[in-house]
Amino acid sequence: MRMQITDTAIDTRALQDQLADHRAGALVTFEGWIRNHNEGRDVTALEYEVYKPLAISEGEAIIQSVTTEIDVIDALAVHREGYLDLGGCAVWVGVISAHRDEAFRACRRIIDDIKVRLPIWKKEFYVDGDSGWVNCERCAAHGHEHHHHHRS
Amino acid sequence: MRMQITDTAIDTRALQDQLADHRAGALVTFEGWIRNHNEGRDVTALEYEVYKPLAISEGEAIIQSVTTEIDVIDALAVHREGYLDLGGCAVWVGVISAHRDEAFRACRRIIDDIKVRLPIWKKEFYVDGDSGWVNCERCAAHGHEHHHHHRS
Amino acid sequence: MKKITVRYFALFRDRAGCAEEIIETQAATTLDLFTALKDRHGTDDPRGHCKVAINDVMADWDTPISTGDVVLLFPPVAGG
Amino acid sequence: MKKITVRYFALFRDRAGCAEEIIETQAATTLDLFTALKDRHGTDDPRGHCKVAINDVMADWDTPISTGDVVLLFPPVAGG
Repeated sequence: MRMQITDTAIDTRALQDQLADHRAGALVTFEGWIRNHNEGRDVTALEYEVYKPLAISEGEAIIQSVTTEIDVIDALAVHREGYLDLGGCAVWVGVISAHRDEAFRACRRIIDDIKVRLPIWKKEFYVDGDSGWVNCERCAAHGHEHHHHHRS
Repeated sequence: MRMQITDTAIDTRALQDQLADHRAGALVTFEGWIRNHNEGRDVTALEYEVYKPLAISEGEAIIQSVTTEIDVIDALAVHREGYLDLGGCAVWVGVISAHRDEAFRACRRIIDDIKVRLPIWKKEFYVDGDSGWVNCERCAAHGHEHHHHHRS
Repeated sequence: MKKITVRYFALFRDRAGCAEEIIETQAATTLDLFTALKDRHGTDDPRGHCKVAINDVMADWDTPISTGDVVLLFPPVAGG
Repeated sequence: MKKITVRYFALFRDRAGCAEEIIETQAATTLDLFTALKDRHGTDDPRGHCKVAINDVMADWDTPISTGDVVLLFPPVAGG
């Protein structure tokens, strides 16, 4: 399985070891980290909700599609679910190829697609005690919001 | 120092730890690995010769220039010298930024510039016992070659 | 009337106050169903930012629904 | 005559059979020097693929050289 969802810390070293291949001349990795601010608010922590069956199948489809289209050797991706502190690794993508251009392009494509296609939601917790689902401001059509929502 | 030259194995974990920063949302890394073929020849090992004073100053200048031009938080690069076996890591570049686009672009620029600007040479060792300096075919102007040279 | 299992995620679950419910509906498509449930999930028009799946397969907003389907309503995703 | 220390790297060192030598030359620029030494490093024209440095600072092929300079002759680089 090239797309994984985990509720424990992502072990990037173990993932890189899985990608070791003597045909590969390039490894490009992306890590998404929990940063201390988003859209002007101070963030203290984050919780990811993941619908695993479809997150995995969509992720596999993305990796299959990108690695078919771009000449790479292999690719892996892992996304966290659950609660993460500041600095925590939320997502990791690694791609190996013979030459670096393909690994850079494929890694970028995979993380871009993961962010828009996988059924994953994040709730941010703020310094002021408030919290909110990211990206949900467009859903506030009825004005009966109980949560803070904002663009991210 | 953000550009380092080392004659021992590159410790990518320690490098990533150096880059930890709560303002960062993205880490992009590039690793160059010794692969088992180059231009149709079977490679068994590789030796890097590095002129350290200028490799370091050129690398620092590259990182300074790229991190000034592109809005990233920090960047580090390490290049090996000496003998490497197949699968070994020859070069590592890591860039952190608030958002992923900048980290991808800066990482790509840094490795591209490292490859063309740093005074580093590599000698490949082949399965058939031959060896050759990579990229030196253009220097064979006098026909008094003792080594095998080829395009890479 | 069709008997449909609806599952709400993230913000939609918070608003609906439940993760799953079984409803009877005359809705022909996923969009009809979404609109019929707007007092539950609180959103007028899902097109362009919300997603829907039927029986664990991604669907479109004009996909027909049938009795027995499990319809998953996804607010805007935010992975990564 | 200028007294110049020339350092050869990688392929150039292999060809010259030494890493460094002190020479006396009337060469005005790095290119003149390179050309005067072509039986040592084995290359006619360095422009476009070889590099040169003077006293640990990168130089161009039209940079003047002076007595006491340490001139570094770099064959095509291949890092990464």
